[in-house]
Amino acid sequence: MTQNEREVIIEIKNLRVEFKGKGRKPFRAVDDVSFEIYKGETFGLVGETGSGKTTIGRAIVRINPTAAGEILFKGRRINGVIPKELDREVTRKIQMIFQDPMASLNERSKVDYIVSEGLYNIKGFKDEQDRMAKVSRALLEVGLLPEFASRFPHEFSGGQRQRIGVARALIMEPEFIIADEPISSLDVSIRAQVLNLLSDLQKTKGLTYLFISHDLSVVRFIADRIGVIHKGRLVELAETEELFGRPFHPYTRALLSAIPIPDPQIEKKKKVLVYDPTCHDYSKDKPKWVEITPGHFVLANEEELRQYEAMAG
Amino acid sequence: MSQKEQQVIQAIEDEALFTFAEYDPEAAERVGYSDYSYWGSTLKIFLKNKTAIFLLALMASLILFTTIQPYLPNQKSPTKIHVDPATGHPLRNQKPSNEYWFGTNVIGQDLWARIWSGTRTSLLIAIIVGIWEVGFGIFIGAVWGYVRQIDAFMTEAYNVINNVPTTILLMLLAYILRPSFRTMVIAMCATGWLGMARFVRNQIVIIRDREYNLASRCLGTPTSRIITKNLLPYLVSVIVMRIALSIPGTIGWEVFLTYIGLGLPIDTPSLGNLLNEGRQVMMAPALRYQLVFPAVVLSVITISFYVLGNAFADASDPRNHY
Amino acid sequence: MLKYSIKRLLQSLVTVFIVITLVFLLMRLLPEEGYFGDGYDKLTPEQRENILRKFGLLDPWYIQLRNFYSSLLKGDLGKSIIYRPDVPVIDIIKLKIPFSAAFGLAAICVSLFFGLTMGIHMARNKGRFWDKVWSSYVVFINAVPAAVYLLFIQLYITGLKFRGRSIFPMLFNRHDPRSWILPLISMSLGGIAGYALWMRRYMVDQLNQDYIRLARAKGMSDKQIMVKHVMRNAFVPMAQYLPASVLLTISGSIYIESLYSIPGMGGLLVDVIQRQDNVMVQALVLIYSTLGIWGLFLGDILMAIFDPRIRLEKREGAR
Amino acid sequence: MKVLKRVIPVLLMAVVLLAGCTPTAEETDTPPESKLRESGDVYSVYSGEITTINYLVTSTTAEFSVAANVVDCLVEYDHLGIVRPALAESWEVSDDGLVWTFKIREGVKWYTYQGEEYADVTAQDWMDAARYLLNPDNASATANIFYSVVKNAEEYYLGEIDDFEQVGVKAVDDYTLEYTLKHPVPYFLSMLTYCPFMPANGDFLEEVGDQFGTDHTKILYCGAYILSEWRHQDERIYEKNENYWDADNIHIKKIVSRYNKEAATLAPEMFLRGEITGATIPTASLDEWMNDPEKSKMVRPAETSFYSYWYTFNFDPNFPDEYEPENWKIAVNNKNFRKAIFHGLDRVSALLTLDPYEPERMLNNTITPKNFVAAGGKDYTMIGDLAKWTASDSFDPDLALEYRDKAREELEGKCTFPIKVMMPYNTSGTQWANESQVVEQQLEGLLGEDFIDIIPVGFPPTGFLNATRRAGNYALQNCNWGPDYADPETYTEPFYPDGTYNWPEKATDPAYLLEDGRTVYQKMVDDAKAEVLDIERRLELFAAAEAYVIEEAWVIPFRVGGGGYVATKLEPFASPYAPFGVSSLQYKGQIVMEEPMGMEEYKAAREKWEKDRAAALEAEAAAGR
Repeated sequence: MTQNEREVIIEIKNLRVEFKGKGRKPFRAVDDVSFEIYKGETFGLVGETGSGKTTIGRAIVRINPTAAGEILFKGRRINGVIPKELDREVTRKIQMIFQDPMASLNERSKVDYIVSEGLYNIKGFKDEQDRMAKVSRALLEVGLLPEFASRFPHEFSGGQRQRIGVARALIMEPEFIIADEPISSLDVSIRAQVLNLLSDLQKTKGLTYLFISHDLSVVRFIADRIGVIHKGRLVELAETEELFGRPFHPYTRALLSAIPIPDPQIEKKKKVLVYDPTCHDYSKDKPKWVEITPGHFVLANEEELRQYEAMAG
Repeated sequence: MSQKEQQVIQAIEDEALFTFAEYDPEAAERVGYSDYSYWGSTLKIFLKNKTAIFLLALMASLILFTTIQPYLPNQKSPTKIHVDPATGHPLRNQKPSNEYWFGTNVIGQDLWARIWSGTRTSLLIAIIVGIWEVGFGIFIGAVWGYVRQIDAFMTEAYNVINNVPTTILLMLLAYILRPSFRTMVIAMCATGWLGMARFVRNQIVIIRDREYNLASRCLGTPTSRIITKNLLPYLVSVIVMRIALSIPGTIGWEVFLTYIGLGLPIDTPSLGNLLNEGRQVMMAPALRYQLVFPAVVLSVITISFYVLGNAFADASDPRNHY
Repeated sequence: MLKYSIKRLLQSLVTVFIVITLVFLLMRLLPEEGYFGDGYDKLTPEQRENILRKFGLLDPWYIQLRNFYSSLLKGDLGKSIIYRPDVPVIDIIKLKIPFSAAFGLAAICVSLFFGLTMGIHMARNKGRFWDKVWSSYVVFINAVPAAVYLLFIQLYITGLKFRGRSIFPMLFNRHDPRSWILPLISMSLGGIAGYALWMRRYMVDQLNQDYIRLARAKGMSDKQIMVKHVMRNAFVPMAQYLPASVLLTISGSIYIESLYSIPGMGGLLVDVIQRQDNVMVQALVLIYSTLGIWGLFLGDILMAIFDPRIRLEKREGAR
Repeated sequence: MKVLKRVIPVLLMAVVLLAGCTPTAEETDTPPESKLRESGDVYSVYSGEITTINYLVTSTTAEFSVAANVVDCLVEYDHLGIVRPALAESWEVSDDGLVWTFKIREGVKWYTYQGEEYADVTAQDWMDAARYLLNPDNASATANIFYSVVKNAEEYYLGEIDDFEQVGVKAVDDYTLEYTLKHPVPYFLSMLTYCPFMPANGDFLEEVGDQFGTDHTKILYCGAYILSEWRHQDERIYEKNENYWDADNIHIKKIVSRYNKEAATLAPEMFLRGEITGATIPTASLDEWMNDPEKSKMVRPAETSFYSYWYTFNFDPNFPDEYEPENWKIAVNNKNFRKAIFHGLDRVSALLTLDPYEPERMLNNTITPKNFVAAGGKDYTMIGDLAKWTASDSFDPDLALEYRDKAREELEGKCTFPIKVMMPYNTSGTQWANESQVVEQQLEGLLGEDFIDIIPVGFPPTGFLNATRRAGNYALQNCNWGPDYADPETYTEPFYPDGTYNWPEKATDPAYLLEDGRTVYQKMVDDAKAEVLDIERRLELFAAAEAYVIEEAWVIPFRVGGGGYVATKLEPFASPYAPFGVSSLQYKGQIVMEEPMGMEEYKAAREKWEKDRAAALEAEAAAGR
């Protein structure tokens, strides 16, 4: 494999994110997570609600502070306290697309302001004309008419709003976009529209995506590699087809078994696996993050590793 | 089936009238848009409320009238004591008449002039205090609500300030500064913003964590702009309502302060003073006009701002914009 | 939850401590004349000094504050110095609290009942006749100075006669149940207006919500919707403020208690501030702020009980 | 005493509501029929609550009024103002006027609030009371009245002597009490009707400790009434003490007073409904009552008090520069300037804000009010030069203008005109503020706005006097003083050096100063004080001093306190009459009449009473007392 030669755009090392409750012990939303994202790929992050996948995304855009570990962007550390210069660069180069297009657009601002908000922050335009031109271009790029700039978000449909959200990110000319469940709140009919838009943009602009979702079938469609996260820990990571073809971790397998199959006959006979965390006995032997086959990582202790290796043959 | 209906059916069947349009995705995008503007709609809804329009006009003319009243012809001084030339004694408690439109008070001052002068004073205080409450209260409230690091501290500070009886502060202020217009304004400014700040803070906490704020933070938008662009516009309606309510509220405070001896000096007529004077003669039905006139003016002002505030709040709520 | 409660209570102790110290210092800024009342000019300087010494007012302020706290630790709120010299503060308020609390609680019940009923009635008749009638009541109560309409109520309603005898006595009399009625009504008027307005607004909001439309579409009757959805949700935010208002009923109503001669707590604080009875002021501020903070705390807990979505331990991050 | 303070009207009103009124036209020697007089109970509302009933400590009128009815003094005044024996059956004074010996009435007992006998009243009780009073720890506000006359009391109070035996109060035996005075005090008997000279049982004082007088269970009763119930800010109930030594003269059996903060507003209505016995009619609703044929029959004037109010010129101005204190200093030291204002102030106009019907009734032309003291059958205010002022109204516009022109001439070039006159008032009520506006307009109107500029300045009730008069923070202010004992000396204190009123000793006029450093006025007062044996001569000297204050226009005599109008069923002129001490606060001798008195009846009764009093005073004078 040529992975080592590929350019790493984001590297996450032993990341831990904690939330301070009123209690004494902080809640660990993300615990000891490590992975890399290569330039130009789409990395899918899958897990159920509350597993910490969104937290990872927000840690990268520095909304959530990290408790331990490092986040490197093009080899430079971007978590914790960073120089202003870098902050500005990261603000520009890493963008986020949000889950709920209803909630993520400011209802009291016009599309014009919403889209160019980032430009104001980085002073990314020469003059008003330049700004307007940029807004128009961004809107066109996501398939919206430039004249929509003077309207308010609530005049648009869900899919259109999400496209506004994408335009808002695009205008910053980012290299890396975190898409946090960008289609989960959209009508099924327009999901494909948005997914296709994202794919097209990736191709034309050479973008890198971190695609966060709870829906494996969606991720399978768009992602090159997939990480599965459970209760704040990454349990398995592999290329998409590898993961679907040869899942090791019982949690991954449970997830995969739950994907509906568009054939009632099979669907009826299908046995849905239920993941029971107590199947692991980590009391003596702590699990480690192991590359079981090239490019395929799994969280396991020695004993489990032996089992998985046996499965891998 | 009537003839008309038949005509309609015929028309429908007439293909010349209905042809298939070519599918045009761009045109589809345009469907259902209106040229909506937030403030335009707010205004439109507001203008539909006839009562509110009436009260708005009433308040506008009241404010205008109190301003120009002293310059109108045949107006008397609000503080001059009118003396009966025959006896040399003050014209006390004169019933409303051609000469004294609202009668005179217990020492022979013209109630008409006093009421307008008092309304002017009270409204001026209320407006100054209202502006301060809005400016300072919103500023503190917005920072308090938005900047999480200071929330705990501010909340404790609020608990402390809020638990110090206002009466103590007011007595101290009156003692140090002496009763006057300025003292009154300072006293009310010193205490009034607290409620507003708390209110704004609560509102902000509610909308602070909505996703579009996260989005702004991702885009590196500075806090000051997040507050002004993302948070305050959502508060405009409630804020306007609070201002509208703070005006009668301030006047109410003034009445109370006058009641406990911390009001304006009596030679500065104000609604509080007039009401307090009126209360002392309310046991005498014949003199009750001295209470009724200021009470009516006060009530009209209160009701108007109250109704206006609510009407505006309704109008500015986008949920009503359909 | 327990840990949280303890922490929060400790925090409020600090708050109360700061409040009292602040109030204490503010009271010291008031002029000395206040301690002597009428007789100032007739007292010799020695006498004035003796009086001040007797009340412990000659000590430096920190000693005075320490004395207050040390007796407080012994469970003693001190003795009044001006309001009723040498009488333990506890004895003074012990007699007054029951009246204010009784009236206050009754008034809360009355205003809750009528206010909510009125509010619901208004919401269901939104824009129609009764909505307008009740709205004008609300506007009236808010607009006309209480000092005026309360006095009118007392004067005119007590003047009503039935077979030559007044129906309601002018003053409160603990042995005459009729004398409870007018003060109670007067005390509830404002509350009724407040609750009604709040309930109306809340209901109108809720009735526009999708889930209500859905419930309607499902074929639920209006009554069921009211009881099952709207009312239950309406009580959640109210639960937050109820304990505080219940606890603070003991502070009484200044104006109504004055009018009807109810020997309650109303106006006591203003009274003792004006007379500069520092010990009383401190004790009352202590009591009120403790009650206020307790009320908020209980309100939060009630909220958490009623509304499963709310957890006391918020998980928050920060950038 | 002190200038108008917010509490004063409240207290006075409480007193009026309580005591209703004063003196009646009954016979001095309580004829047989009066013993049979039947009276209903008294019901009242009051707004000024008392803070304590510890009569040895308090100094407020409202609290005196409780003491007056529950504890008796050695002597008392009857309804004509003649001293009568009370707990002392008789007394003697030594020739040098220093030793007073009292024979204590036997058989009088102390009762608890439940009416149980506690102990006998003996001479020792006065000693015990004095010991309590003179203990600085008890912080008595009236101790100075006691130690200003009783030998060694001040020394004991200040801790200069430890031995209480040396203090001039001594129980010779159980029923003989002896006071030794510092110096002869001709008016000593009048002082005995003050609270500091009341008895207190020593055992009981010890028993209750610092709780003495904190409520009705913590004092003992030997007076006409027993306070059977006192719930603070709620209710007070007095019940007749059936074992009282003079029980036959107590006609009212029960007095029930309800506390109500709004009493001033509610009382008239409650009176009309028959719920209370009497009410003060506020100035504002007076028209209403007077114009109503039914109600007007029930209103009558209330008695005036012996508080004296006067407008004071400040010789030691200490006010902010904006009011030009230096300018004022020059102006105030010009006698013609003062006289211009003195004669220019239309006092009746100003009084209309207080009493729109008979303002003249409250007018006071001297500092010491009428009927305060008399000697040789002549009222003090009619003695010597005072008579001239008493007979005339100071308001004289022509004279005022004459003085103004003179003053202008003399001050031209020295002063800037108009002269700013800073005139503080208390913002707690409306009356004073109204009065200030009237005075401002009237004086400026008469003397010209180019001559004076009266500037009323409102001060809050909190610390009012310390902020204004006592700090010298005024140019012209309405001040007042109440008497402590039955002697005109009491009214000289404000103007005597070290007073906190207007510092006339700082006047620059050389004519006011003597070579020995004293002021002329000081010498006049000192001389009068020294005259202790010849009372007529003493009063003449004081009258001369007082006339001097007025003649020099240091003050503008204005009015007396009290007054106003009441509707009450309490009989006027029946209760003890005394301008000082606590006697006049007693219910003794009063009854509740079937119908309240109207104006005319009242006037007739008053005339009769005045005649009776004059006769009684003459009889006294003839008897050589």
